[in-house]
Amino acid sequence: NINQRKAEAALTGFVIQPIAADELDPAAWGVNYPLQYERFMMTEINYGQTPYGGSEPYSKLERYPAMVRIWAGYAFSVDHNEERGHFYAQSDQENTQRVQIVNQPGACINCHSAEAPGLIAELGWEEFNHTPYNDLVERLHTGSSCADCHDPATMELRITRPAFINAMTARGIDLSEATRQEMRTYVCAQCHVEYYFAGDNKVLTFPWTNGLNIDDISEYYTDLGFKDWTHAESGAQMIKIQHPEFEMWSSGLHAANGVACADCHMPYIREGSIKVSDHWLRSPLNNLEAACQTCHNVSVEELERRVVTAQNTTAELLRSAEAALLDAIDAIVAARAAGASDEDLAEALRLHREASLRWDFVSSENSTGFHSPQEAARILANSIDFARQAELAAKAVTAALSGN
Amino acid sequence: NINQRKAEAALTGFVIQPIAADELDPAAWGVNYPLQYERFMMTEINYGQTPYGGSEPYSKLERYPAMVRIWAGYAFSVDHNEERGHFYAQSDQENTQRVQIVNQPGACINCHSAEAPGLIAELGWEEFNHTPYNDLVERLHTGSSCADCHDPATMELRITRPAFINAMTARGIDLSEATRQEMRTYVCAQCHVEYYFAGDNKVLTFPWTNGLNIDDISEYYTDLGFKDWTHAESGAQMIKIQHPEFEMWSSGLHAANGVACADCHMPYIREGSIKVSDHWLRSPLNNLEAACQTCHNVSVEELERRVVTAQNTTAELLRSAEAALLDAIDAIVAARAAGASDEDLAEALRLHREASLRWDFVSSENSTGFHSPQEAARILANSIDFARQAELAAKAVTAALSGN
Amino acid sequence: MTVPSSPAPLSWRILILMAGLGILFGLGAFTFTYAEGTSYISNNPETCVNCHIMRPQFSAWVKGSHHNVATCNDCHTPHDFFGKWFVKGVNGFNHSRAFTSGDFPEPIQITDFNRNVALNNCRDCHASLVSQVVLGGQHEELDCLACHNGVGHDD
Ligand code: HEC
Ligand code: HEC
Ligand code: HEC
Ligand code: HEC
Ligand code: HEC
Ligand code: HEC
Ligand code: HEC
Ligand code: HEC
Ligand code: HEC
Ligand code: HEC
Ligand code: HEC
Ligand code: HEC
Ligand code: HEC
Ligand code: HEC
Ligand SMILES: [Ca+2]
Ligand SMILES: [Ca+2]
Repeated sequence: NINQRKAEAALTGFVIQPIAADELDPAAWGVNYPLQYERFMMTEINYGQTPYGGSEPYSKLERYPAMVRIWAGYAFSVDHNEERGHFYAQSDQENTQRVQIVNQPGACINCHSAEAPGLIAELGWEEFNHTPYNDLVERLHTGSSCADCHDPATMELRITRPAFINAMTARGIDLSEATRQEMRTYVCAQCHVEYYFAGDNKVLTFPWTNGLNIDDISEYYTDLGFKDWTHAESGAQMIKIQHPEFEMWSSGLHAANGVACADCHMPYIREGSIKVSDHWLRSPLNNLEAACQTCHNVSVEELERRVVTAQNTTAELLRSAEAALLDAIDAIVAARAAGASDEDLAEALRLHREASLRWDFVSSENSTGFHSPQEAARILANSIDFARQAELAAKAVTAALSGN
Repeated sequence: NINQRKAEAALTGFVIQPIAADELDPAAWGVNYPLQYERFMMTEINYGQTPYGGSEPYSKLERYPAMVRIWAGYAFSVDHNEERGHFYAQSDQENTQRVQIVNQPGACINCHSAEAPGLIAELGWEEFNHTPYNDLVERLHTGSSCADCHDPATMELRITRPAFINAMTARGIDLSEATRQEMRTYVCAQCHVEYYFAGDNKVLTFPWTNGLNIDDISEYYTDLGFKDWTHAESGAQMIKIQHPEFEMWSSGLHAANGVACADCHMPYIREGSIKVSDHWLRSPLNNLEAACQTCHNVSVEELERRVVTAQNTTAELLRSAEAALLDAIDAIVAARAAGASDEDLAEALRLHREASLRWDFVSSENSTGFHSPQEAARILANSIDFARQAELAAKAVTAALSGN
Repeated sequence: MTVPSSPAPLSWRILILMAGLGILFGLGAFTFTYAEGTSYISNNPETCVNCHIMRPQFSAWVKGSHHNVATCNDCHTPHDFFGKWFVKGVNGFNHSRAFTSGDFPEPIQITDFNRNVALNNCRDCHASLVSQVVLGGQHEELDCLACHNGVGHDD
């Protein structure tokens, strides 16, 4: 009622209990900020599937069986699910077969546990990264926490992850100069980015020195001579791409117009007469009024249609790229059966790698193209072109070996 | 109501001289509407090139030499230029080699001369379409005219071209129910659309009964068993696509938001104390303030960047599709040299046709992808995929014939 | 896109009476005075902002192109006497009810009814400027807001 509203409006950021500098437990922060805490804890809720996203952790390998062969020989081909709320960040990692069938490094912890900054301070950056995950897992208790994004003294947004600071510094960007609006994206870009483990110390690194688009990233890996794994069927030196949300968003129109991750994934909601950022991070399809209507003066149905149209187009091209990749793999396998060497197949293998990492960039990006619709389609067009060229190159090798 | 009466008074108050029902000369209309007439005559001006469009009628065949082979055996491979202002609609058609090396039907006149409706009334619809262009050309004097779009008595927008009425009626759309905003697109869709000449009478027809996207259009032509020409190198039964602006626009976000052709190509301009529709139809890049800034509150530089970014992406994929098409043609030619029959090559030829008409849909659409950026990229991804598959199919035939 | 038609020329006299009664009895005198229902009677924009819910529009209007030439009521109530008081009555009732119950969409969306009120006011103030284009020969009047959505307050 009106009385209450007026009272609430007067009440702003009243700190009941100072928060310790090393406090990780969201509940402790929640004493002062119950509205944010309450919504943050809702990331535990399974609100169901959206056409391509949502919080139901279904098996992607079952839904898109081509993935099993596209990633043949890599742990992703054994276990990979649709991701869900921040509540599960630590436990989903601990329970994936990807940490069981492979001895993963501590580097994995960077983005999945609030304990990471403390362990880094304790062990040192390189040491933390290469210590086996299984040696450190006992010490992890908190997945995502307020401390990941906020300074406990001032509640300002802050960057807590070294890999992001290193990558931005290498690109000549001084994070201490970041505007408030930029910080509303940067806090997410600590984790929602493509990464690799550099060198023997498995140092978590973002491949951004040439730029953020996939052509730049591909060139970076090629110049470095880096591979994530060797393809079990074709023998190509492969790159796996993971969740490049920040990179894909960067090429889109929302980024060009200064629209941050938090604008859509943490829109303001009214609690009584106070407006707070919705800390229930989730699919905006679950929440289109708040997420979009402040900027787009159209109906929820039209907004949903916009998102799903862009996603359907992306999905159609993803399936075409998968078909082309499987054909390329088949052709390379056939060439090997006909006696082709790695040298004979050099061009086919290079094209297989290029096609696969481009498909992966769109496939692993969690918006199914929405964050940058035309760029997603461009990348898939190139993926298809390279995959078909890999197939042609392999078949030419086979034909030559059979004496034509 | 009061506003309406005031406005009517203002508009008809200008009428110095009633306009005859069959008046075609813009100058005669201009006596009453000098502001619109003056701007309309500016379509004669060459305002220069934009990155991909503009009014300089340069040779497209020189700028994109792949077109000569892609259209081999068809008149377009001899003469095809960037289009320019409405002022030239009649003369550019009369002077193109496409009406000299081929005996074109009267159907061509439909969109290039204001005399078309009169001739149709005189000769009848079918007769008009199949009478040779050269027999009628003497009677053409007015290219684009006010009469194409306006009713001389009321100045209402009106549809004057039967092909558009027929096509819309076949889709179950009653044009007499069109809203004002729809008419601001429909008047353009009389001409800025894909067409073919149906049957022996060469009746101008729009291939829309399955829908407006390229997959629907392709299916339409296949079901009909139609071809525009036989490819001189590959022997495929080809489809040529021309200026599908209306179809491409239909799949885009502007269409979904009710933004009409006239909103961007005829924005309001202020002339003294009155605003009028800018009848200088041209590239909005020549006029971004008026064309875009009322809806998009960003700088002209940012608007230009948006247009050109979408266009550069489209252009990159157009060039990739051209490379794939040439490779496909080469492979089919090589298969024929190795002794392949039309039957052996059936699949390769089908794929060549599908790839080529998809490339053409984007290439011939005059916005270089801007009217629907993601859809343009999707179409080109499919074009590349089909062209590479055509190449693979042809090479498989060659390999089989050489005894593998 | 559909272009909304203008509100029917109703019998303002009767309706204003009904709306007035609506405010008094429908709402209850307490809500009316406490929620500054009287705001609807004044022409001063500050009074709309007595409801904090109206603040974004107010702040944007202050920075907007119409700040010096049009107040909230110049756009949001009809320019003829009876229409003005009728619309004030209806909106006063609706908004007070919504504010009290808290039951309204976020972000707030203008109703078709009020959108038409604003549209007619654009056409009224800018009548001579848009005299040629407002009809342009067509029966449907031009929808100014298709292009000038943010003129009042681009919030
Ligand atoms: C303009 C709005 C907008 C912006 C800005 C935006 N996103 Fe999204 N995001 C979406 C939409 C819409 C989806 C699709 C949701 C779905 O498929 O259910 C999505 C999907 C996602 C998903 C997967 C959600 C799911 O349903 O599984 C993640 C993760 C994500 N975005 C992170 C980010 C990050 C990180 C940024 C900034 C770098 C960002 N987003 C910027 C609108 C946005
Ligand atoms: C740079 C940050 C980062 C690093 C390093 C990282 N992750 Fe993740 N991880 C994420 C993000 C963001 C998501 C959610 C988006 C997604 O699933 O694509 C995620 C999701 C997951 C999921 C749930 C979805 C799935 O794939 O089943 C698992 C399991 C997981 N990670 C395991 C790991 C393992 C194992 C490692 C180390 C080999 C690792 N992560 C390293 C950021 C990271
Ligand atoms: C994934 C990053 C992230 C996490 C985790 C997170 N926040 Fe936030 N928080 C944000 C962002 C982004 C904003 C908006 C800041 C801005 O606009 O400058 C914000 C804003 C706030 C604000 C300012 C008021 C508001 O609502 O905008 C408070 C208070 C707050 N968060 C408390 C918390 C608490 C308590 C937790 C843990 C229960 C938490 N946050 C967890 C990202 C996060
Ligand atoms: C410290 C690492 C980290 C940071 C910082 C981070 N995320 Fe995440 N995010 C993750 C991980 C890990 C997951 C996957 C959890 C799982 O599936 O178990 C995830 C999942 C998500 C999802 C999927 C939710 C769903 O319902 O499917 C969204 C959306 C999301 N994050 C958005 C954001 C946004 C927006 C920000 C910044 C305001 C952000 N994240 C900051 C690590 C992070
Ligand atoms: C903070 C403002 C803001 C928010 C929030 C926002 N948008 Fe946008 N959006 C824009 C701007 C600005 C553009 C650029 C076009 C323009 O100027 O109108 C845009 C463009 C778009 C486009 C066309 C460009 C493209 O990338 O496809 C779509 C579709 C879109 N938005 C949908 C959404 C949806 C769905 C949401 C919510 C999940 C959303 N937007 C949230 C401001 C926003
Ligand atoms: C949202 C604005 C917008 C709408 C709506 C729009 N166009 Fe365009 N149009 C453009 C832009 C921008 C270009 C690119 C101009 C260039 O490349 O110089 C363009 C290019 C064109 C061209 C080529 C111009 C040149 O420079 O040679 C034609 C012809 C055209 N449009 C016709 C249409 C038709 C017909 C419609 C409706 C079916 C339409 N347009 C709808 C913005 C628009
Ligand atoms: C359905 C309407 C329509 C028909 C029928 C039509 N045109 Fe056009 N023509 C256009 C439009 C619209 C343009 C401008 C857009 C473009 O060039 O793509 C154009 C442009 C041209 C141009 C200038 C650009 C160029 O290609 O050099 C020539 C020449 C031309 N047409 C010749 C012809 C000939 C010859 C025929 C008959 C075989 C014909 N047209 C039939 C609508 C039509
Ligand atoms: C290619 C189509 C086309 C041609 C040719 C054309 N007009 Fe128009 N005209 C339009 C459109 C579209 C409108 C906007 C109608 C609306 O908003 O309902 C318009 C509007 C008008 C108006 C109404 C006021 C205004 O400016 O919006 C007048 C008067 C007018 N035209 C006169 C002419 C005259 C005189 C000529 C010839 C010199 C001409 N037109 C040629 C398409 C055309
Ligand atoms: C009666 C047929 C016809 C109608 C109706 C028509 N056009 Fe055209 N338009 C043409 C032809 C033909 C050309 C090419 C002229 C040439 O190149 O000689 C053309 C060229 C153009 C160009 C290119 C100008 C340049 O500078 O390159 C634009 C833009 C354009 N039209 C927009 C429109 C719009 C918008 C409408 C509706 C308001 C419209 N046209 C209605 C036949 C038509
Ligand atoms: C009558 C209003 C209007 C006009 C005029 C207009 N736009 Fe838009 N534009 C929109 C709307 C509405 C959207 C959908 C996104 C949104 O809701 O903001 C949009 C979306 C866009 C987008 C993203 C979607 C896409 O198709 O790529 C771009 C880019 C864009 N406009 C550029 C332009 C340019 C450049 C011009 C001028 C040549 C222009 N617009 C003219 C209303 C308009
Ligand atoms: C009693 C508190 C209050 C006052 C005072 C107030 N408003 Fe509102 N207004 C609201 C609320 C609550 C809503 C949301 C109602 C809804 O959407 O159902 C609203 C919605 C609106 C709307 C959009 C919804 C519609 O009905 O079209 C307009 C326009 C508006 N107000 C204008 C004004 C103007 C102009 C004034 C001053 C003359 C004003 N308001 C004063 C509380 C108020
Ligand atoms: C009370 C009279 C009045 C009303 C009502 C009114 N205007 Fe205006 N408007 C003016 C005046 C006076 C100016 C000149 C302001 C100046 O030059 O700074 C103006 C300026 C403008 C401008 C040019 C400045 C800009 O913002 O781009 C536009 C466009 C405009 N009005 C559109 C509208 C629309 C649309 C509406 C209805 C939603 C409307 N006006 C309602 C009096 C009014
Ligand atoms: C299709 C888009 C569109 C619609 C609909 C539209 N306008 Fe405009 N308006 C424009 C453009 C573009 C300009 C800029 C003209 C210029 O500066 O040359 C403009 C300019 C104006 C101006 C400022 C003129 C000046 O320079 O001082 C006013 C006032 C205005 N319009 C009022 C209106 C009113 C009232 C309506 C409804 C009857 C309306 N407009 C409908 C596009 C539109
Ligand atoms: C120049 C005309 C004009 C003035 C002055 C004006 N408004 Fe509006 N207002 C509009 C128009 C037009 C809309 C509808 C915008 C739309 O379609 O979204 C609107 C919409 C609204 C809405 C609905 C929510 C929204 O933002 O769309 C509210 C609330 C509102 N106005 C309140 C106010 C208040 C309070 C004032 C004075 C501080 C004011 N208006 C001054 C023209 C005006
Ligand atoms: Ca998810
Ligand atoms: Ca041109």
